[in-house]
Amino acid sequence: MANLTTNLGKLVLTNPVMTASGTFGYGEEYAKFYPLKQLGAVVVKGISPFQCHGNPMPRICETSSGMLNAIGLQNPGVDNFINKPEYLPFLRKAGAVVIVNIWGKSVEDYCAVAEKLDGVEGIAALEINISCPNIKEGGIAFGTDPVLAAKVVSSVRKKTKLPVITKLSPNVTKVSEFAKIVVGEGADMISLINTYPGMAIDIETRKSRIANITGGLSGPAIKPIAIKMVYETANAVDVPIIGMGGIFTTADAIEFFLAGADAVAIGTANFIDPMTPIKIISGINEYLDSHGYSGIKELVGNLAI
Amino acid sequence: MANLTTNLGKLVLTNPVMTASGTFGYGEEYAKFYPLKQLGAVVVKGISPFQCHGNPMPRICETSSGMLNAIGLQNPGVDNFINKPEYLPFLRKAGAVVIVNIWGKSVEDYCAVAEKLDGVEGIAALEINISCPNIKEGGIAFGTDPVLAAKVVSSVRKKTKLPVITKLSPNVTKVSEFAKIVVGEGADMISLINTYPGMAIDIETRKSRIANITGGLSGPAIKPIAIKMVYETANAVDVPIIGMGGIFTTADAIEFFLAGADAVAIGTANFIDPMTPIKIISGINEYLDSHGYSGIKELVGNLAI
Amino acid sequence: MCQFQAEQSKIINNCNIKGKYYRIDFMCEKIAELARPGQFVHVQIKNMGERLFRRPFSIFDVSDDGVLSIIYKVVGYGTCVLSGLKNGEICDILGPLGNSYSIPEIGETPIITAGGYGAASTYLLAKNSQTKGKVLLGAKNKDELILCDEYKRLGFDVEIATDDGSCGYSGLVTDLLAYFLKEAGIKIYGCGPNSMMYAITKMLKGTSKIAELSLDENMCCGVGACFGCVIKVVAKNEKGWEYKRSCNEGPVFKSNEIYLDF
Amino acid sequence: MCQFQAEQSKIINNCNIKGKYYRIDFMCEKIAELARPGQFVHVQIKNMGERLFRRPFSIFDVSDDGVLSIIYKVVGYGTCVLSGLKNGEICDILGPLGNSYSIPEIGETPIITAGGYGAASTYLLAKNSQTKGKVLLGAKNKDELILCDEYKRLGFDVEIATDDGSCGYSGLVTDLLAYFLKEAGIKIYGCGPNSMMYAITKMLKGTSKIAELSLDENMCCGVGACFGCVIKVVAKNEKGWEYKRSCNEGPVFKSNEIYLDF
Ligand SMILES: Cc1cc2nc3c(=O)[nH]c(=O)nc-3n(C[C@H](O)[C@H](O)[C@H](O)COP(=O)(O)OP(=O)(O)OC[C@H]3O[C@@H](n4cnc5c(N)ncnc54)[C@H](O)[C@@H]3O)c2cc1C
Ligand SMILES: Cc1cc2nc3c(=O)[nH]c(=O)nc-3n(C[C@H](O)[C@H](O)[C@H](O)COP(=O)(O)OP(=O)(O)OC[C@H]3O[C@@H](n4cnc5c(N)ncnc54)[C@H](O)[C@@H]3O)c2cc1C
Ligand SMILES: Cc1cc2nc3c(=O)[nH]c(=O)nc-3n(C[C@H](O)[C@H](O)[C@H](O)COP(=O)(O)O)c2cc1C
Ligand SMILES: Cc1cc2nc3c(=O)[nH]c(=O)nc-3n(C[C@H](O)[C@H](O)[C@H](O)COP(=O)(O)O)c2cc1C
Ligand code: FES
Ligand code: FES
Repeated sequence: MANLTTNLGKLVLTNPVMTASGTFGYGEEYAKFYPLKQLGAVVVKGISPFQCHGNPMPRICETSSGMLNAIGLQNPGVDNFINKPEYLPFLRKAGAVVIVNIWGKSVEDYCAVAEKLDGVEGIAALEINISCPNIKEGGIAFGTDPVLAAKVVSSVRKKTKLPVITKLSPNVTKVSEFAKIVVGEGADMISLINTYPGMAIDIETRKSRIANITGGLSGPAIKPIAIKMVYETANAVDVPIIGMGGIFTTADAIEFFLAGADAVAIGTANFIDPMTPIKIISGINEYLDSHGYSGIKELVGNLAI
Repeated sequence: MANLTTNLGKLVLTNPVMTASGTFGYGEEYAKFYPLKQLGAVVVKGISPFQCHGNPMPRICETSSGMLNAIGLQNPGVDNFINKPEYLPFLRKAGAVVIVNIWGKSVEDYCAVAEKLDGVEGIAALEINISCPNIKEGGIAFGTDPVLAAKVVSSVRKKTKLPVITKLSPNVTKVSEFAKIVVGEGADMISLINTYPGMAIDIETRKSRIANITGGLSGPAIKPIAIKMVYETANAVDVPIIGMGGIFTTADAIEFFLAGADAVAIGTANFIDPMTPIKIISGINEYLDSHGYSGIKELVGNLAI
Repeated sequence: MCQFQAEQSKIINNCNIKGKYYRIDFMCEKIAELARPGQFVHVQIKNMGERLFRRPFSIFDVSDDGVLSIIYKVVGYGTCVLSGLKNGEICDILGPLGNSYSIPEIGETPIITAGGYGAASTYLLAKNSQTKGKVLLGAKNKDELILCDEYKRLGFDVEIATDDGSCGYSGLVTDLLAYFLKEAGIKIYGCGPNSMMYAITKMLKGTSKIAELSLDENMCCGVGACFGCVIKVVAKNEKGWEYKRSCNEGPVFKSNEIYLDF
Repeated sequence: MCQFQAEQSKIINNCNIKGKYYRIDFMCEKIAELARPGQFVHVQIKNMGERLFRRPFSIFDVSDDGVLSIIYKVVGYGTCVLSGLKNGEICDILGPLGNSYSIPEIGETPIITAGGYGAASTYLLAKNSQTKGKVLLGAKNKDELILCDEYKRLGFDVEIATDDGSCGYSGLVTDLLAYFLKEAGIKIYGCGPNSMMYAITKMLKGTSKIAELSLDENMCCGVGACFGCVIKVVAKNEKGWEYKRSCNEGPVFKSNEIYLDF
């Protein structure tokens, strides 16, 4: 049996499979299907300093091999997240490796969450979400502006001792430029890709299928875009990369490793088959064994050119 | 029966359905399925001042609800295009409305093609391709740099009396900014979207499925991205918009009209069902009739908010 | 906290019952055993190709030998594909999901108001109820009317309202409900189009009666993870409302919880 | 210029012939009537969901009453789905596509070298040939060997080569071909994996013999519109080669046209 241990700098995981932020709630629901500690890590839905109601309905719709969502980062706020039994305390009890995805409407907001989470027991890393396309302020605005991106990351960096992952937006011309910038400001890791801005219209009602008009596209439809961005980024920076975007099968995950991802995250696929992450963990094991690799590291970036 | 006449500035078409550049060769092949004059227009594969061999094989692969291609703009060069019987002369004889997609490796190249085509009989418009992701020089480099985009368009504008369409790249943060820029430089119309850069890896050979490593993603997978970009652009500029990206059915085309496209182009769908453009022309007619519209114009941008 | 799971379930019957309505029976022992009235299942319909989502359906009935039944209306792509699946084919089913109706207490008379396929959601409730009551069935016309005989067989009075008067009362089923509102000892349940549920909510505002209403929202994960299916419920905050997940805190809501913003 | 069209074709037979090989027969009158040896059809396989492309297959045989037959090997998703389609189902077929083998002149002896499903591409050629000749069939092992009897029934000599020697000559089928190269009056045809076709091309370099070889490239449109299926052919330009579309100027190329860059 191959060794799935995954070294992401200081962060060491038992395997390279995480759940993507926003697609796994706060873990409680999927804990009914399998023990959360079987996962490399659980990345929770984006947490802000304040409670957030999110966007009006409808918030989701199906598209060809994908989906649009504009949840609008509904979340209980950082204080409730830390204290209410169904959030962090639940995850801690479940023994999950927890990565907290954070966002805000201003640099100060990002810092406020990071500060509150610093030193709290049971958190393995922070993921700075500068790439949500579904909120009016913050989110993608930070992820598509090099100056703002740098500012958020350098500021958060000062507020926490935890490893900092920066989650990049695909909605830029050259994602590797942003990777270089945020690594320069102290990001320990890069995760990508977040959803891509999209829209779908109901031709009978003539309305957008999403109340927010536009939403974020995820699922297998965007996998080729994600693979390309991971490949480009892996060739530009030296920090660990968490790849995501349309991973539904083991083969999809292997594609990301070959493109240069050190770990992967499963998003939309959880909604279709809750067992996806577990199936992929054992699938990776089988692939490594049958192809004669002793560990995941040998696969990462091992593209034949 | 509704009126499908489509006014794109000075360019008047019998209906709003075109074929997308690069997906319809030079018309000869699909002329075996139906008379080309049934189309609103035929947009031919990208023409450069020189003959171009294109990229090595493999050049195409399937992805979830889409495909990647890196043809590399193989084409006979502008002189052959004008003179050889199977190219422009064939289209002229077929009575097709011809739009010529042009590209080059430098501003001078673009100008050279435009100049050669100016005054040639049987050309209705030029489409400047500043958005091909599959060539090393030119293409997308022009479409993702505001200064270069402006330069190409203003230079070509001076070399031709034909209506000039500028085909934008989706690989930018805000496509409407580019639309504004090129309209400012004299573009009479905007077409979008070109393919989105992507990549797919064969996990057995560990090679990219495309010899060029990366390719351009097209098909239904990218439709939500295209709809969003058309919507954004239609709200930013006042010139006619030709929308494309994943149109396979009449409903897809109607979505583009509602988002703000004045005409649509069918790309990848031709490969799957050669009759797609013809089916969509009659489908649009039926939709207009059954929904009480007298013409296509009433539909354009008529989104219910 | 509810228990649920994914179960590979074999189709043992899939047939048209009337017009666009079908009944499908699955061998689905674990979910059938846990199912409570008003809960739903999230079905991965085979052969949907590029359409990814599961489809939610109320649990219509369960049998002691592990059969779980759904009544579904063909309204779009997924339900159309579902109607073409054959006996012996396997579907992956998640369930039982969501909360449930509370069973009427002894002495309470259930009044079930149901529109369209909503009638499927309340059948198990009627079946498990110790006191028999009334079922008010609403439909566009008599061809859209389902499950009358099934409810009668359970010993319930069935009253019918059709929009076009082609059967029973001519008008809305909520008009029928209005007759009974003043009666004592009744417990109102409802499932149907959201507009109908909101109409009932309005009728009850200002009265002391509280109905249990099942709401329909487009669902993605179905288990509470995506926040894609929320509805507004009354809350003690500056806005007066907050969002709750209809798949998790619902689909059954108390009428006095439901926030009306129109 | 070739003629072709799209035809809605009903499956009238779809059965396993050996191992991973299947035969499928379509009612496909117009295409069957026009088909020439070496041409192919582009089949839209139903129920492929998110996979969009058609799949190309050589026309194996056609009958006077409009039946078009294909021999296919299940190698991936599309061919697997194809093998599950039932009689009576309809597939949209484009064809006949591409160029064709030239029929041997009177006095010419055809030597057909075929590997794997390549043997399906040359059957109609053998059938239409006035002179009988030889078929050299190559396969990995005897379980992968197909169409021996069919070629024998046409009056052709069949010689066999298997990689593992489990049937006939132990080695490459091109070794067999080498024996016949010096014979006069032969006309060489080939269809099989590209590596095999390139090997034949190499063997013939420097001789006066010209083979007609059918090449396999992944296809997208299949009709010449996308330039996705090109192969290098000899050209009088600075590079010495240019790309030609294997779906349009091919799939059959003369061996002296094929450009070898290795
Ligand atoms: C809790 C719950 C219980 C339900 N119980 C039943 C039942 O017992 N019988 C029955 O026939 N139907 C029931 N529905 C509705 C059923 O889920 C939809 O009719 C079905 O999803 C339509 O799928 P489609 O692919 O045919 O339609 P499409 O319109 O092609 O579906 C497109 C998308 O919209 C969603 N959608 C469409 N209509 C509805 C709807 N009315 N409610 C929720 N999502 C919808 C689909 O799930 C899918 O994601 C229930 C819905 C919910 C939320
Ligand atoms: C002109 C021509 C004639 C052919 N004739 C036959 C025949 O008579 N019998 C037969 O069994 N096969 C034939 N093939 C090969 C056949 O097209 C492929 O085996 C088939 O497309 C595989 O599809 P899949 O979905 O099962 O495989 P997948 O690997 O899932 O297909 C993925 C993609 O690769 C393409 N592809 C995969 N293998 C090949 C291949 N060898 N050649 C071309 N494209 C490929 C597919 O079309 C598809 O686009 C022919 C190919 C060509 C080009
Ligand atoms: C419903 C939904 C909600 C999401 N919420 C968040 C979020 O809160 N924070 C975040 O960084 N990304 C969020 N994402 C993006 C995912 O984490 C992931 O980057 C994206 O969906 C691509 O992966 P996938 O194709 O596997 O889903 C969300 C995605 C979906 C579908
Ligand atoms: C095989 C292929 C070749 C293409 N070649 C060109 C080209 O030469 N010039 C150009 O402007 N766009 C080219 N495109 C882009 C299409 O014109 C179109 O913008 C894109 O494919 C999106 O539309 P679709 O999803 O309907 O295919 C090509 C696309 C494909 C698939
Ligand atoms: S459907 Fe995902 S939270 Fe309800
Ligand atoms: S497959 Fe499109 S040109 Fe050959």
